[in-house]
Amino acid sequence: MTVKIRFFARFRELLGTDILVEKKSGTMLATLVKDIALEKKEGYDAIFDANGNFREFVIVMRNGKRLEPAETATVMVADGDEIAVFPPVAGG
Amino acid sequence: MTVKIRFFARFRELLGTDILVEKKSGTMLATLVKDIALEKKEGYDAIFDANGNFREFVIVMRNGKRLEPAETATVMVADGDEIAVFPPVAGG
Amino acid sequence: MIAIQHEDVDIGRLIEEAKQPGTGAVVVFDGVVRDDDVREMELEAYEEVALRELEKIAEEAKKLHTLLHVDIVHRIGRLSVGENILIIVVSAGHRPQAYAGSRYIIEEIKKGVPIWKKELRKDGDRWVPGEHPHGSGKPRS
Amino acid sequence: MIAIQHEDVDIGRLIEEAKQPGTGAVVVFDGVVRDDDVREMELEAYEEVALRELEKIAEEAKKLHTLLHVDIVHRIGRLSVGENILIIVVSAGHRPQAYAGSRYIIEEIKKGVPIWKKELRKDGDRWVPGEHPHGSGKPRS
Repeated sequence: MTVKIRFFARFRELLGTDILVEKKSGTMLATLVKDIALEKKEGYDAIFDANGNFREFVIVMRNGKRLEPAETATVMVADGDEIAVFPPVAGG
Repeated sequence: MTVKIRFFARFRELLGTDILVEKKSGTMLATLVKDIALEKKEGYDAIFDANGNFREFVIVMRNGKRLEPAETATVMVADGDEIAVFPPVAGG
Repeated sequence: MIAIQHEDVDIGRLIEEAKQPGTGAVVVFDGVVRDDDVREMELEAYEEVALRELEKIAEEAKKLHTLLHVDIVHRIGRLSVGENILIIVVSAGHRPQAYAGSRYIIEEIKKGVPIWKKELRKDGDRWVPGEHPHGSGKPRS
Repeated sequence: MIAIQHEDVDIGRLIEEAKQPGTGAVVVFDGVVRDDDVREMELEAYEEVALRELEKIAEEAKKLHTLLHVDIVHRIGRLSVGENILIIVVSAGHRPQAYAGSRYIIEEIKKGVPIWKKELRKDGDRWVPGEHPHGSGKPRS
Protein backbone atom coordinates (compact mmCIF):
# COMPACT_ATOMS: atom_id res chain seq x y z
CA MET A 1 0.00 0.00 0.00
CA THR A 2 1.07 3.62 -0.56
CA VAL A 3 0.94 6.39 1.99
CA LYS A 4 1.90 10.02 1.50
CA ILE A 5 3.70 11.94 4.23
CA ARG A 6 3.65 15.72 4.28
CA PHE A 7 5.93 17.68 6.57
CA PHE A 8 5.52 21.43 6.94
CA ALA A 9 7.63 24.43 7.97
CA ARG A 10 10.77 23.49 9.89
CA PHE A 11 10.00 19.78 9.59
CA ARG A 12 9.73 20.14 5.82
CA GLU A 13 13.08 21.88 5.66
CA LEU A 14 14.66 19.03 7.62
CA LEU A 15 12.92 16.06 6.03
CA GLY A 16 11.32 17.09 2.75
CA THR A 17 7.63 16.68 1.98
CA ASP A 18 5.11 14.79 -0.15
CA ILE A 19 7.03 11.61 0.51
CA LEU A 20 5.39 8.49 -0.92
CA VAL A 21 6.04 5.39 1.18
CA GLU A 22 5.36 1.78 0.27
CA LYS A 23 4.50 -0.21 3.38
CA LYS A 24 2.93 -3.47 4.38
CA SER A 25 -0.58 -2.99 5.60
CA GLY A 26 -0.78 -3.09 9.41
CA THR A 27 1.90 -0.44 9.91
CA MET A 28 1.25 1.92 12.82
CA LEU A 29 1.20 5.60 12.01
CA ALA A 30 3.92 6.54 14.51
CA THR A 31 6.17 3.80 13.19
CA LEU A 32 5.74 5.00 9.63
CA VAL A 33 6.67 8.59 10.50
CA LYS A 34 9.59 7.44 12.64
CA ASP A 35 11.05 5.36 9.81
CA ILE A 36 11.01 8.37 7.49
CA ALA A 37 12.33 10.77 10.12
CA LEU A 38 15.20 8.44 11.00
CA GLU A 39 16.74 9.25 7.64
CA LYS A 40 17.94 12.51 9.14
CA LYS A 41 18.85 12.75 12.82
CA GLU A 42 18.08 16.44 13.10
CA GLY A 43 14.63 15.86 11.63
CA TYR A 44 13.98 12.93 13.92
CA ASP A 45 15.06 14.88 17.00
CA ALA A 46 12.83 17.79 16.04
CA ILE A 47 9.76 15.55 16.01
CA PHE A 48 10.42 12.77 18.52
CA ASP A 49 11.59 12.87 22.12
CA ALA A 50 14.22 10.62 23.73
CA ASN A 51 11.59 7.91 24.32
CA GLY A 52 10.59 7.87 20.67
CA ASN A 53 7.24 9.58 21.29
CA PHE A 54 5.99 12.55 19.29
CA ARG A 55 7.11 15.73 21.04
CA GLU A 56 4.19 17.32 22.84
CA PHE A 57 3.89 20.28 20.47
CA VAL A 58 3.94 18.20 17.29
CA ILE A 59 0.65 18.02 15.41
CA VAL A 60 -0.24 14.92 13.42
CA MET A 61 -3.10 14.69 10.95
CA ARG A 62 -4.41 11.77 9.00
CA ASN A 63 -6.41 12.73 5.93
CA GLY A 64 -6.89 16.21 7.34
CA LYS A 65 -8.11 15.12 10.76
CA ARG A 66 -5.99 15.68 13.81
CA LEU A 67 -4.98 12.68 15.92
CA GLU A 68 -4.32 12.76 19.63
CA PRO A 69 -0.70 11.83 20.45
CA ALA A 70 -1.82 8.56 22.05
CA GLU A 71 -3.73 7.55 18.94
CA THR A 72 -0.69 7.76 16.70
CA ALA A 73 0.78 4.65 18.32
CA THR A 74 -2.35 2.56 17.78
CA VAL A 75 -3.78 3.84 14.48
CA MET A 76 -2.86 1.80 11.42
CA VAL A 77 -2.34 3.61 8.16
CA ALA A 78 -4.34 2.53 5.13
CA ASP A 79 -3.63 2.63 1.41
CA GLY A 80 -3.96 6.16 0.05
CA ASP A 81 -3.70 7.85 3.46
CA GLU A 82 -2.17 11.28 3.70
CA ILE A 83 -0.27 11.85 6.92
CA ALA A 84 0.72 15.42 7.86
CA VAL A 85 3.22 16.27 10.60
CA PHE A 86 3.89 19.86 11.61
CA PRO A 87 4.91 22.28 14.36
CA PRO A 88 2.43 24.72 16.03
CA VAL A 89 0.80 27.04 13.56
CA ALA A 90 1.75 30.69 13.21
CA GLY A 91 -0.49 32.16 10.53
CA GLY A 92 -2.29 35.46 10.57
CA MET B 1 -21.95 95.21 18.04
CA THR B 2 -22.55 92.23 15.74
CA VAL B 3 -22.94 88.61 16.84
CA LYS B 4 -23.48 85.58 14.65
CA ILE B 5 -25.84 82.82 15.70
CA ARG B 6 -25.56 79.38 14.19
CA PHE B 7 -28.25 76.77 14.71
CA PHE B 8 -27.72 73.21 13.56
CA ALA B 9 -29.84 70.19 12.59
CA ARG B 10 -33.47 70.43 13.77
CA PHE B 11 -32.88 73.87 15.28
CA ARG B 12 -31.55 75.10 11.94
CA GLU B 13 -34.59 73.79 10.14
CA LEU B 14 -36.83 75.66 12.57
CA LEU B 15 -34.90 78.90 12.92
CA GLY B 16 -32.39 79.23 10.11
CA THR B 17 -28.67 79.70 10.67
CA ASP B 18 -25.78 82.14 10.31
CA ILE B 19 -28.01 84.88 11.67
CA LEU B 20 -26.23 88.19 12.21
CA VAL B 21 -27.65 90.18 15.11
CA GLU B 22 -26.99 93.80 16.00
CA LYS B 23 -27.18 94.27 19.78
CA LYS B 24 -26.15 96.74 22.43
CA SER B 25 -23.11 95.56 24.29
CA GLY B 26 -23.98 94.06 27.66
CA THR B 27 -26.52 91.58 26.25
CA MET B 28 -26.55 88.20 27.97
CA LEU B 29 -26.03 85.17 25.75
CA ALA B 30 -29.29 83.48 26.75
CA THR B 31 -31.25 86.65 26.11
CA LEU B 32 -29.76 87.01 22.65
CA VAL B 33 -30.67 83.45 21.65
CA LYS B 34 -34.13 83.78 23.17
CA ASP B 35 -34.86 86.93 21.16
CA ILE B 36 -34.01 85.18 17.93
CA ALA B 37 -35.84 81.98 18.82
CA LEU B 38 -38.99 83.89 19.74
CA GLU B 39 -39.47 84.65 16.09
CA LYS B 40 -40.84 81.15 15.67
CA LYS B 41 -42.73 79.46 18.51
CA GLU B 42 -41.84 75.93 17.42
CA GLY B 43 -38.16 76.87 17.36
CA TYR B 44 -38.36 78.53 20.76
CA ASP B 45 -40.11 75.53 22.30
CA ALA B 46 -37.53 73.15 20.88
CA ILE B 47 -34.72 75.01 22.65
CA PHE B 48 -36.23 76.53 25.81
CA ASP B 49 -38.38 75.01 28.53
CA ALA B 50 -41.49 76.54 30.13
CA ASN B 51 -39.32 78.59 32.50
CA GLY B 52 -37.33 80.08 29.65
CA ASN B 53 -34.19 78.08 30.42
CA PHE B 54 -32.24 76.14 27.80
CA ARG B 55 -33.59 72.59 27.67
CA GLU B 56 -31.21 70.22 29.39
CA PHE B 57 -30.06 68.50 26.19
CA VAL B 58 -29.34 71.70 24.29
CA ILE B 59 -25.68 72.45 23.68
CA VAL B 60 -24.45 76.04 23.50
CA MET B 61 -21.02 77.10 22.28
CA ARG B 62 -19.42 80.48 22.18
CA ASN B 63 -16.57 80.77 19.71
CA GLY B 64 -16.28 76.99 19.58
CA LYS B 65 -16.14 76.48 23.37
CA ARG B 66 -19.02 74.83 25.16
CA LEU B 67 -20.75 76.74 27.94
CA GLU B 68 -22.44 75.17 30.93
CA PRO B 69 -26.18 75.89 30.99
CA ALA B 70 -25.79 78.13 34.05
CA GLU B 71 -23.14 80.23 32.32
CA THR B 72 -25.42 81.17 29.44
CA ALA B 73 -27.48 83.41 31.70
CA THR B 74 -24.47 85.33 33.00
CA VAL B 75 -22.10 85.45 30.03
CA MET B 76 -22.25 88.64 27.98
CA VAL B 77 -21.71 88.39 24.26
CA ALA B 78 -19.01 90.51 22.65
CA ASP B 79 -18.65 92.00 19.20
CA GLY B 80 -17.71 89.35 16.64
CA ASP B 81 -18.80 86.41 18.80
CA GLU B 82 -20.11 83.28 17.15
CA ILE B 83 -22.80 81.53 19.19
CA ALA B 84 -23.77 77.96 18.21
CA VAL B 85 -26.87 76.20 19.52
CA PHE B 86 -27.57 72.58 18.69
CA PRO B 87 -29.17 69.29 19.79
CA PRO B 88 -27.11 66.23 20.90
CA VAL B 89 -24.70 65.06 18.26
CA ALA B 90 -25.28 61.94 16.16
CA GLY B 91 -22.29 61.61 13.86
CA GLY B 92 -20.35 58.49 13.03
CA MET C 1 -5.87 62.81 6.68
CA ILE C 2 -8.47 64.21 9.04
CA ALA C 3 -11.35 65.63 7.04
CA ILE C 4 -15.02 66.51 6.88
CA GLN C 5 -15.98 66.46 3.24
CA HIS C 6 -18.63 65.69 0.67
CA GLU C 7 -16.41 63.45 -1.47
CA ASP C 8 -15.79 59.77 -0.90
CA VAL C 9 -12.25 58.56 -0.40
CA ASP C 10 -10.14 55.71 -1.75
CA ILE C 11 -9.82 53.39 1.25
CA GLY C 12 -7.25 51.18 -0.50
CA ARG C 13 -4.98 54.17 -0.90
CA LEU C 14 -5.44 55.24 2.73
CA ILE C 15 -4.46 51.73 3.85
CA GLU C 16 -1.25 51.87 1.82
CA GLU C 17 -0.41 55.29 3.21
CA ALA C 18 -1.11 54.12 6.78
CA LYS C 19 1.75 51.60 6.54
CA GLN C 20 4.33 53.62 8.44
CA PRO C 21 7.58 51.92 9.48
CA GLY C 22 6.77 49.45 12.25
CA THR C 23 3.25 48.67 11.04
CA GLY C 24 2.07 45.12 11.60
CA ALA C 25 -1.70 45.72 11.59
CA VAL C 26 -4.08 48.11 9.89
CA VAL C 27 -7.72 48.27 10.99
CA VAL C 28 -10.39 50.07 8.97
CA PHE C 29 -13.83 51.03 10.20
CA ASP C 30 -16.29 52.02 7.49
CA GLY C 31 -19.70 53.26 8.63
CA VAL C 32 -22.29 52.90 5.90
CA VAL C 33 -25.82 54.23 5.26
CA ARG C 34 -28.05 51.32 6.31
CA ASP C 35 -31.27 50.56 4.45
CA ASP C 36 -33.68 50.59 7.43
CA ASP C 37 -36.49 51.98 5.27
CA VAL C 38 -34.10 54.82 4.50
CA ARG C 39 -33.73 56.14 0.98
CA GLU C 40 -31.01 58.65 1.73
CA MET C 41 -29.23 60.34 4.60
CA GLU C 42 -28.49 64.04 4.92
CA LEU C 43 -25.46 64.87 7.07
CA GLU C 44 -24.61 68.21 8.58
CA ALA C 45 -21.63 69.33 10.66
CA TYR C 46 -20.48 72.31 12.66
CA GLU C 47 -17.45 71.99 10.48
CA GLU C 48 -14.73 74.02 12.19
CA VAL C 49 -15.52 72.54 15.61
CA ALA C 50 -16.08 69.03 14.31
CA LEU C 51 -12.75 69.05 12.48
CA ARG C 52 -10.94 70.29 15.59
CA GLU C 53 -12.60 67.54 17.65
CA LEU C 54 -11.61 64.85 15.12
CA GLU C 55 -8.03 66.09 15.25
CA LYS C 56 -8.06 65.90 19.04
CA ILE C 57 -9.53 62.42 19.03
CA ALA C 58 -6.90 61.26 16.53
CA GLU C 59 -4.09 62.59 18.74
CA GLU C 60 -5.57 61.04 21.88
CA ALA C 61 -6.02 57.70 20.12
CA LYS C 62 -2.41 57.75 18.93
CA LYS C 63 -1.14 58.33 22.44
CA LEU C 64 -3.51 56.01 24.28
CA HIS C 65 -3.20 53.10 21.85
CA THR C 66 0.30 53.59 20.38
CA LEU C 67 -1.02 54.06 16.88
CA LEU C 68 1.41 54.88 14.11
CA HIS C 69 -1.07 56.58 11.79
CA VAL C 70 -4.69 57.72 11.91
CA ASP C 71 -7.07 58.83 9.15
CA ILE C 72 -10.59 60.00 9.87
CA VAL C 73 -12.84 61.07 7.00
CA HIS C 74 -16.41 62.01 7.93
CA ARG C 75 -18.66 62.73 5.01
CA ILE C 76 -21.44 65.30 4.96
CA GLY C 77 -24.23 66.13 2.52
CA ARG C 78 -26.64 63.74 0.84
CA LEU C 79 -25.68 60.06 0.91
CA SER C 80 -27.49 57.00 -0.46
CA VAL C 81 -27.88 53.55 1.06
CA GLY C 82 -24.56 51.72 1.00
CA GLU C 83 -22.45 54.85 0.75
CA ASN C 84 -19.60 55.45 3.18
CA ILE C 85 -20.37 57.89 6.00
CA LEU C 86 -17.28 57.61 8.14
CA ILE C 87 -13.94 56.01 7.37
CA ILE C 88 -11.37 55.43 10.10
CA VAL C 89 -8.00 53.90 9.19
CA VAL C 90 -5.45 53.19 11.90
CA SER C 91 -2.13 51.39 11.89
CA ALA C 92 -0.14 49.96 14.79
CA GLY C 93 2.68 47.55 15.45
CA HIS C 94 0.29 44.88 16.65
CA ARG C 95 -3.40 44.07 16.31
CA PRO C 96 -4.63 44.71 19.87
CA GLN C 97 -3.64 48.37 19.61
CA ALA C 98 -5.07 48.72 16.11
CA TYR C 99 -8.47 47.30 17.11
CA ALA C 100 -8.62 49.22 20.39
CA GLY C 101 -7.52 52.47 18.77
CA SER C 102 -10.07 52.15 15.97
CA ARG C 103 -12.86 51.44 18.45
CA TYR C 104 -11.79 54.31 20.68
CA ILE C 105 -12.05 56.74 17.78
CA ILE C 106 -15.54 55.73 16.67
CA GLU C 107 -16.89 55.80 20.23
CA GLU C 108 -15.44 59.26 20.85
CA ILE C 109 -16.89 60.53 17.59
CA LYS C 110 -20.35 59.24 18.53
CA LYS C 111 -20.04 60.93 21.92
CA GLY C 112 -18.85 64.36 21.11
CA VAL C 113 -18.35 65.55 17.54
CA PRO C 114 -20.96 68.05 16.31
CA ILE C 115 -22.33 66.17 13.32
CA TRP C 116 -25.99 65.28 12.75
CA LYS C 117 -27.79 62.87 10.45
CA LYS C 118 -31.25 63.09 9.03
CA GLU C 119 -32.83 60.00 7.55
CA LEU C 120 -34.94 60.60 4.47
CA ARG C 121 -37.39 57.75 4.99
CA LYS C 122 -40.21 56.24 3.05
CA ASP C 123 -42.50 57.19 5.94
CA GLY C 124 -41.10 60.71 6.40
CA ASP C 125 -37.86 62.33 7.46
CA ARG C 126 -36.30 61.90 10.87
CA TRP C 127 -33.29 63.37 12.67
CA VAL C 128 -31.29 60.49 14.11
CA PRO C 129 -31.12 60.86 17.90
CA GLY C 130 -27.64 60.71 19.38
CA GLU C 131 -26.67 57.28 20.68
CA HIS C 132 -25.53 58.73 23.91
CA PRO C 133 -27.85 59.18 26.83
CA HIS C 134 -29.20 62.43 28.10
CA GLY C 135 -26.44 64.78 29.16
CA SER C 136 -23.88 63.23 26.84
CA GLY C 137 -23.59 63.84 23.12
CA LYS C 138 -21.77 67.04 23.91
CA PRO C 139 -18.46 68.18 22.48
CA ARG C 140 -15.80 68.23 25.13
CA SER C 141 -14.45 71.65 24.27
CA MET D 1 -14.09 35.15 -0.81
CA ILE D 2 -12.19 32.73 1.38
CA ALA D 3 -8.77 32.09 -0.13
CA ILE D 4 -5.18 31.14 0.40
CA GLN D 5 -3.23 32.63 -2.44
CA HIS D 6 -0.02 34.24 -3.60
CA GLU D 7 -1.68 37.29 -5.12
CA ASP D 8 -2.65 40.43 -3.26
CA VAL D 9 -6.27 41.54 -3.31
CA ASP D 10 -8.08 44.84 -3.89
CA ILE D 11 -9.38 45.71 -0.42
CA GLY D 12 -11.49 48.60 -1.72
CA ARG D 13 -13.37 46.20 -3.97
CA LEU D 14 -13.87 43.69 -1.14
CA ILE D 15 -15.36 46.45 1.03
CA GLU D 16 -17.84 47.38 -1.69
CA GLU D 17 -18.84 43.74 -2.16
CA ALA D 18 -19.23 43.28 1.61
CA LYS D 19 -22.05 45.84 1.65
CA GLN D 20 -24.94 43.39 1.71
CA PRO D 21 -28.46 44.69 2.40
CA GLY D 22 -28.62 45.70 6.06
CA THR D 23 -24.96 46.70 6.33
CA GLY D 24 -24.21 49.62 8.64
CA ALA D 25 -20.56 48.84 9.44
CA VAL D 26 -17.64 47.23 7.65
CA VAL D 27 -14.46 46.39 9.55
CA VAL D 28 -11.23 45.44 7.81
CA PHE D 29 -8.20 43.84 9.43
CA ASP D 30 -5.03 43.91 7.37
CA GLY D 31 -2.01 42.09 8.78
CA VAL D 32 1.22 43.41 7.32
CA VAL D 33 4.86 42.23 7.21
CA ARG D 34 6.51 44.30 9.96
CA ASP D 35 10.07 45.54 9.57
CA ASP D 36 11.55 44.08 12.78
CA ASP D 37 14.91 43.56 11.14
CA VAL D 38 13.03 41.48 8.62
CA ARG D 39 13.74 41.75 4.90
CA GLU D 40 11.10 39.37 3.74
CA MET D 41 8.71 36.75 5.01
CA GLU D 42 8.12 33.31 3.54
CA LEU D 43 4.67 31.86 4.19
CA GLU D 44 3.63 28.26 3.86
CA ALA D 45 0.26 26.56 4.34
CA TYR D 46 -1.21 23.09 4.49
CA GLU D 47 -3.51 24.49 1.89
CA GLU D 48 -6.47 22.11 1.76
CA VAL D 49 -6.77 21.96 5.54
CA ALA D 50 -6.10 25.67 6.06
CA LEU D 51 -8.76 26.62 3.53
CA ARG D 52 -11.29 24.33 5.19
CA GLU D 53 -10.46 25.84 8.58
CA LEU D 54 -10.85 29.38 7.24
CA GLU D 55 -14.25 28.45 5.83
CA LYS D 56 -15.32 27.02 9.17
CA ILE D 57 -14.11 30.10 11.04
CA ALA D 58 -15.99 32.37 8.65
CA GLU D 59 -19.22 30.40 9.20
CA GLU D 60 -18.79 30.40 12.97
CA ALA D 61 -18.07 34.13 12.99
CA LYS D 62 -21.19 34.82 10.92
CA LYS D 63 -23.36 32.90 13.35
CA LEU D 64 -21.75 34.09 16.57
CA HIS D 65 -21.54 37.76 15.61
CA THR D 66 -24.46 38.14 13.15
CA LEU D 67 -22.16 39.10 10.31
CA LEU D 68 -23.66 39.69 6.89
CA HIS D 69 -20.53 38.96 4.88
CA VAL D 70 -17.02 37.64 5.52
CA ASP D 71 -13.90 37.65 3.35
CA ILE D 72 -10.66 36.06 4.46
CA VAL D 73 -7.63 36.14 2.18
CA HIS D 74 -4.41 34.68 3.59
CA ARG D 75 -1.40 35.09 1.40
CA ILE D 76 1.45 32.59 1.06
CA GLY D 77 4.84 32.70 -0.61
CA ARG D 78 7.48 35.41 -0.38
CA LEU D 79 6.30 38.79 0.96
CA SER D 80 8.24 42.00 1.57
CA VAL D 81 7.99 44.47 4.44
CA GLY D 82 4.70 46.37 4.21
CA GLU D 83 2.94 43.78 2.09
CA ASN D 84 -0.44 42.40 3.15
CA ILE D 85 -0.33 38.97 4.77
CA LEU D 86 -3.92 38.52 5.87
CA ILE D 87 -7.00 40.51 4.93
CA ILE D 88 -10.26 40.06 6.80
CA VAL D 89 -13.32 42.02 5.71
CA VAL D 90 -16.58 41.70 7.62
CA SER D 91 -19.88 43.54 7.44
CA ALA D 92 -22.69 43.75 9.97
CA GLY D 93 -25.72 45.84 10.76
CA HIS D 94 -23.93 47.60 13.61
CA ARG D 95 -20.37 48.25 14.67
CA PRO D 96 -20.14 46.08 17.83
CA GLN D 97 -20.80 42.95 15.79
CA ALA D 98 -18.42 44.01 13.04
CA TYR D 99 -15.53 44.65 15.44
CA ALA D 100 -16.20 41.53 17.51
CA GLY D 101 -16.58 39.35 14.43
CA SER D 102 -13.36 40.64 12.89
CA ARG D 103 -11.44 40.06 16.10
CA TYR D 104 -12.92 36.59 16.52
CA ILE D 105 -11.70 35.60 13.06
CA ILE D 106 -8.11 36.77 13.51
CA GLU D 107 -7.81 35.11 16.94
CA GLU D 108 -9.17 31.82 15.62
CA ILE D 109 -6.77 31.94 12.68
CA LYS D 110 -3.82 32.49 15.01
CA LYS D 111 -4.96 29.55 17.14
CA GLY D 112 -5.66 26.86 14.65
CA VAL D 113 -5.05 27.32 10.93
CA PRO D 114 -2.05 25.38 9.56
CA ILE D 115 0.01 28.25 8.16
CA TRP D 116 3.60 29.07 9.06
CA LYS D 117 5.83 32.09 8.61
CA LYS D 118 9.55 32.26 8.23
CA GLU D 119 11.28 35.58 8.70
CA LEU D 120 14.21 36.19 6.38
CA ARG D 121 16.20 38.40 8.72
CA LYS D 122 19.37 40.40 8.45
CA ASP D 123 20.80 38.17 11.19
CA GLY D 124 19.56 34.88 9.71
CA ASP D 125 16.26 33.16 9.07
CA ARG D 126 13.76 32.25 11.76
CA TRP D 127 10.48 30.36 11.86
CA VAL D 128 7.99 32.48 13.75
CA PRO D 129 6.79 30.58 16.81
CA GLY D 130 3.02 30.31 17.17
CA GLU D 131 1.50 32.94 19.46
CA HIS D 132 -0.42 30.34 21.31
CA PRO D 133 1.00 28.59 24.32
CA HIS D 134 2.13 25.04 24.49
CA GLY D 135 -0.67 22.65 23.62
CA SER D 136 -2.53 25.16 21.52
CA GLY D 137 -1.73 26.17 17.97
CA LYS D 138 -3.52 23.05 16.81
CA PRO D 139 -6.17 22.85 14.13
CA ARG D 140 -9.49 21.89 15.63
CA SER D 141 -10.34 19.21 13.08
